[in-house]
Amino acid sequence: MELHQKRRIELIIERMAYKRACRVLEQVGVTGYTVLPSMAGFGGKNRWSRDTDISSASDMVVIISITDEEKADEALEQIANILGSHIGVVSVSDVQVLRPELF
Amino acid sequence: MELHQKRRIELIIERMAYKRACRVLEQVGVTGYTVLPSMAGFGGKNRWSRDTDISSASDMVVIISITDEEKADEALEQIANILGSHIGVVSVSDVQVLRPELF
Amino acid sequence: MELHQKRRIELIIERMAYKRACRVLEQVGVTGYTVLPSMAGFGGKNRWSRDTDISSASDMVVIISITDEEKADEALEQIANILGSHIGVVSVSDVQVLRPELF
Amino acid sequence: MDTALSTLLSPIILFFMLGMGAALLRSQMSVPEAFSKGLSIYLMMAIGLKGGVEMAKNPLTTEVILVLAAGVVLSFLIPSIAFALLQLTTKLNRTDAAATAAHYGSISIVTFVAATEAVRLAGFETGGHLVATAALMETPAIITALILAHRGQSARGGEVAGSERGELLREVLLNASVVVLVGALAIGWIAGEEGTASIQPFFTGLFQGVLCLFLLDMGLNAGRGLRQGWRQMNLPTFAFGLYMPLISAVITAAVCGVLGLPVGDAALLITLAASASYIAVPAAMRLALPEAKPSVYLTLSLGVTFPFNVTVGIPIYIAMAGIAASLTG
Amino acid sequence: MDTALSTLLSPIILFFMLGMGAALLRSQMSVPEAFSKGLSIYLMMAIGLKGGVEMAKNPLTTEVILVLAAGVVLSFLIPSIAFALLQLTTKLNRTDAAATAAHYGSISIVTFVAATEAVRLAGFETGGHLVATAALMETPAIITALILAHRGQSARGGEVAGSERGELLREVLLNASVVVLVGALAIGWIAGEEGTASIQPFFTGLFQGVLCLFLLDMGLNAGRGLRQGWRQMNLPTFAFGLYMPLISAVITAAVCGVLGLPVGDAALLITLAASASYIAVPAAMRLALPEAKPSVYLTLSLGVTFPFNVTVGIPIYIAMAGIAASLTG
Amino acid sequence: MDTALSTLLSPIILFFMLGMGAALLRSQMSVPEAFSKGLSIYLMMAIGLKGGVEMAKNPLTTEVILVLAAGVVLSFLIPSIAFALLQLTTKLNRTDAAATAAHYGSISIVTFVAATEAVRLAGFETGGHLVATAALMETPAIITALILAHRGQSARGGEVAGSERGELLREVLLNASVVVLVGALAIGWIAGEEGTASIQPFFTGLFQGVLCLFLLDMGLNAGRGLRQGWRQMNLPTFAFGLYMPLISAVITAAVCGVLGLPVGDAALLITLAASASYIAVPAAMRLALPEAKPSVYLTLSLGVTFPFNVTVGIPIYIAMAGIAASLTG
Ligand SMILES: Nc1ncnc2c1ncn2[C@@H]1O[C@H](COP(=O)(O)O)[C@@H](O)[C@H]1O
Ligand SMILES: Nc1ncnc2c1ncn2[C@@H]1O[C@H](COP(=O)(O)O)[C@@H](O)[C@H]1O
Ligand SMILES: Nc1ncnc2c1ncn2[C@@H]1O[C@H](COP(=O)(O)O)[C@@H](O)[C@H]1O
Ligand code: NA
Ligand code: NA
Ligand code: NA
Repeated sequence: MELHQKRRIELIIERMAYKRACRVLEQVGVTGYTVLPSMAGFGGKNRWSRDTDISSASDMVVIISITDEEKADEALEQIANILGSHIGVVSVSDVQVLRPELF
Repeated sequence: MELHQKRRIELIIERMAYKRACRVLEQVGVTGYTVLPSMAGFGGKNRWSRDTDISSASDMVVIISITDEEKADEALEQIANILGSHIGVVSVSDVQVLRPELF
Repeated sequence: MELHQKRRIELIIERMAYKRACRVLEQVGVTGYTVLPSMAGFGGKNRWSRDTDISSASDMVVIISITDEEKADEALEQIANILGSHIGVVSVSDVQVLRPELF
Repeated sequence: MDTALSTLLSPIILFFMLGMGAALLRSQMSVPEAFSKGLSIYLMMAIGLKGGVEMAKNPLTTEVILVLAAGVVLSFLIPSIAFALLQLTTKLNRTDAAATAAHYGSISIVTFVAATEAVRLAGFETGGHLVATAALMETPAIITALILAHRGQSARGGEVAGSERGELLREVLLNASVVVLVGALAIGWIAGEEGTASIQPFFTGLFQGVLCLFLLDMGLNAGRGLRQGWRQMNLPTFAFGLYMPLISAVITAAVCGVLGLPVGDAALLITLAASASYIAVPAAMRLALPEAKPSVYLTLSLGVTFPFNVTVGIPIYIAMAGIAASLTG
Repeated sequence: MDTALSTLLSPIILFFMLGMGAALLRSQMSVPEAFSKGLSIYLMMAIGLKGGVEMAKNPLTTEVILVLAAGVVLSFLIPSIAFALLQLTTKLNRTDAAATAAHYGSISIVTFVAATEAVRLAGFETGGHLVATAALMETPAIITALILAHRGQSARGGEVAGSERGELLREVLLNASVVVLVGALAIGWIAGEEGTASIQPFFTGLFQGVLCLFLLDMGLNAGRGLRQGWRQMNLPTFAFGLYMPLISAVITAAVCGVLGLPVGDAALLITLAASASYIAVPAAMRLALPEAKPSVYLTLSLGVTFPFNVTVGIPIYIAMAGIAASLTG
Repeated sequence: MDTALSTLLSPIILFFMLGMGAALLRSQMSVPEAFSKGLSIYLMMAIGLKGGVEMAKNPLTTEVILVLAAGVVLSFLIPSIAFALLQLTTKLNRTDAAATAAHYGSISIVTFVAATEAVRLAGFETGGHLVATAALMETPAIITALILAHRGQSARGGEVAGSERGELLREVLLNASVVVLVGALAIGWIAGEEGTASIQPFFTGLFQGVLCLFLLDMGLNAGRGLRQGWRQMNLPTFAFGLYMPLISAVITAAVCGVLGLPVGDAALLITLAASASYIAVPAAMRLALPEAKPSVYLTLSLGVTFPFNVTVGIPIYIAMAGIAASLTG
């Protein structure tokens, strides 16, 4: 079974801005992404927790997208723009997949 | 502190099929896995979102399992079978763990 | 666009103990972490699932923290202590980030 | 048609239209999934209990048994008709057509409940055994659909890895709506009017209010389903979502005429036959026919047929029931 | 002040204080988000329906239209005052000050509901059009804040990537509280007293009980908001959260006096003006002014102003309304 | 035993058995966690308020204080007995035995509520102070268990990293059920019958209906707990889950006899002693004795003792209360 090298983007971003990030990913041309809810977190000096946060204004979500190197780089550039004004953290890593034509 | 090389399987799969994937992982002999809910996503041309999806038929979940190379390969092969008919995406990556005997 | 090497800690731990792990991460000095809920899992011989588990006593959560190598090592050591008595699994992996000064 | 208008202007339907409108205008509002799923369990307990209490009042007559049997037979048969029409008029492949057909043989409990309210508003009585009929009609259609999907195919290429014996059966026979409906029906029957008196304020008094809230959410769901699935639809498929319920309704009205059912019961049986499932059957199809595309059958049943039935369909079905009763009465 | 005390000792406020106390003592208890969000939809449906039914009883008088207009104008104006005060007394930057000001021009529906109960307890009547006023006051403040934030700045450095035309508008005009309030109001108006009779047990009978549960959760939220945001506050900012509602209240009381509003309606309009948003406006600010720090405006509106209004503020506002009415009456 | 049968056939218990049956048959249905957690807060508010209103009617008598004291003493003592029996009859290690013992000293609020309904059905009155007793009995058992677990061990090998002073105390004294029960009790006491009149439709009228829905979920939980934990059980451990509640009941019946309590109050105190915690204590044990295996104590308290108490136990405890009262009366 052959495995193929791809990139995994993991973007932790405030809930209110997540659709902006999704649109960026779609424009860049990734074939898919999945959004996970989160329940608590810490950054800088602030802790937040979902059951506390009635306005969802400090809620974060995690967006995962498996894509190829090129699109990952392009996506990162655009996401850097979003993270200029919105709260969030982005990282990429290497992953292997079975069917490279899907990403 | 010594770290040991393991593999991390990340399977994004439709909720209705997740138990099938879990059974495959158990049969292969992984020592554990954890299933995370997701709240939205995009693939192909379709977006979905949990609060929209009354039937849960397009809901996805994320299954994470840390295991050794050998079991990861075996699991991938079986999962490929599931992904032949069910919607989903699988990837593997390298991770380091503290106590290798646990995986 | 330059990418910088960091470490990603992924800690799967029982919900009741997650604040202990968070305190450890804060003491070690990571700049942030995010906690994700999980909905089911398997370990050893036991399966659990959130809708089943009225007491939340076997509920797990996933803590993700992007940080530098040094703090990751220190965090691992402390987390090993927690995992001596609490249920959980920890792994670390390499990731690349855009703005290294944030981590 | 005064009844039709008063149905359309009842708060329940107005809240449905509010939700549907908000979704079509792309409002981001939503009712949390956990909350509306909780409400749906409440609604099923309430109608189950009500049906059971009513059934306890009367002995099991032949008519009751005939209605139950008619429901089962209709649920078995309607998918064949739906399948033939889909094959004839749309380009859906065999599997997609069979999966879609299953939805139209099965039922929508919310449509049933909305019809119960409309029938009551129109001044007719309904029997408790229609609730039992609803529960019985949920699953036969799935069997027909599986036969249709596999007929003429060589033996299936083996099971999906990780499949377990009985998982489909459990999903189909022990899903939430079957368990709660049948369970509550039995409890209503056992406990009777007296035994359930102390829980009436919750299950009867609040019923219509909860229904408003629930239909607001259903409107949001239907509107979003329609908006998102729109692109996958073409005219013949879309049209199927509108004429298929009417075909089922006409067939069932004929059956009701033959059986000589009273107007209220007939209206409910017609509504059941005309309604399409969007919870139980999609789940079963993901297990049994995973190759079928959910976007097709979900958009049709939730985005097209459900709103059609709730707004326009139900008044028509009540009228049909009236005609069937007058022809045979 | 007997009214004030009986307000403070009503179960609704006691449950709020219970929640707030538990949060300040760092209890881990919480009401699940999905459940309390579901309850909030219930509450908005209930007050919308009630308002609509009442409005259907009376023709649209000039007074009604004047109250609606006054609400809109106040929502537009108050942010300017708030902004000026914040610039004068605190070190918040322009963006943070503008974002915070938006919250004080907009309204808190829960504060409004608590005031409705207190006004009723105090023996005054209230008009259904105040609910419509509440819905109308939600958004104008946001426009003022955006103008304030951008005034004097060179053209903005371009949109955030992924922004979409209309996303802010949709968020602001079609958020859950606007959709449900306005929708339920319209439904109450259309269906009238008779048409909504069957849903009254749910929406009227349970209202105050649900409010208790909801305010327990609001207390937990406010207490936690205060405890977590405490460190980011300094005295001038904190003080703003206490005196700003009073300033809005005085201005609005004067307006009510001029318009000659009855005590009940005046008390509610004053409360609306004095209340600060903590759901709709924060969400809009994250889209429109993402540079503004949520910890500042959320702590102020949810952690300081909301508890102040619910406990001490409302009795004061009722008293002010009484004075305004007596001076002009 | 007519009472026993009518208890068993009440809708509340029938819904419990429905849920348990569905879980044992491996149905996938579930009540969303957020929804049932919301309902549990409602239930605790309702019984707290009811208890408080009742306590406000009567002065604090010596009998009331004696019942409260008896509850606390029993909660302290029962774990020692449970621990000794577990050491004697099972192979559980010291920590597991101590953790399990804690559960049996503490209480199950749902069992208490089910008993209240059964006692009322059987025609006896109950005092509001039993609710206070329930709240007081939640935690003493935890202290005993910690002493038992650590006795005879050398000083503990240091704290778990990240532990915080007071976290256990907060968990134990400020968990949701203590906060809501005690808070609602105090609010009921302060507001009295008149002050709570407007919230009665919600908290009293709906109580039994909500309980049905909640017990359906509890049945699902208990059934799944039993099915999943089954393999970790052996006969002596399983048996403990059945005889331990009876032992606690007999001891408490004796205490009730000595105190001369009326039948209703005695039945509730016996039920409290016989019931085992499955929410508060497991959470506390994960913090205080993380080495103890949750699968053991959870399966026992939720999967074995809870269903036993709700179905068979409560009628027995009512009978015991009757005997105790007749012997001393
Ligand atoms: N290094 C990190 N690793 C994981 N999550 C992070 C990290 N930094 C920040 N976050 C998440 O982003 C949120 C906002 O962080 P900040 O922008 O630092 O206030 C936090 O509450 C976390 O949920
Ligand atoms: N490249 C990807 N990365 C992350 N998630 C994906 C990816 N592709 C698909 N998904 C997830 O899988 C679902 C179905 O995708 P598809 O099979 O392409 O329709 C999507 O809605 C996403 O939630
Ligand atoms: N290898 C693994 N990969 C992912 N999650 C795991 C793994 N092992 C254990 N878990 C999670 O940790 C929980 C407890 O595992 P255990 O300590 O083995 O009983 C499981 O229910 C899983 O949710
Ligand atoms: Na049908
Ligand atoms: Na305001
Ligand atoms: Na006990």
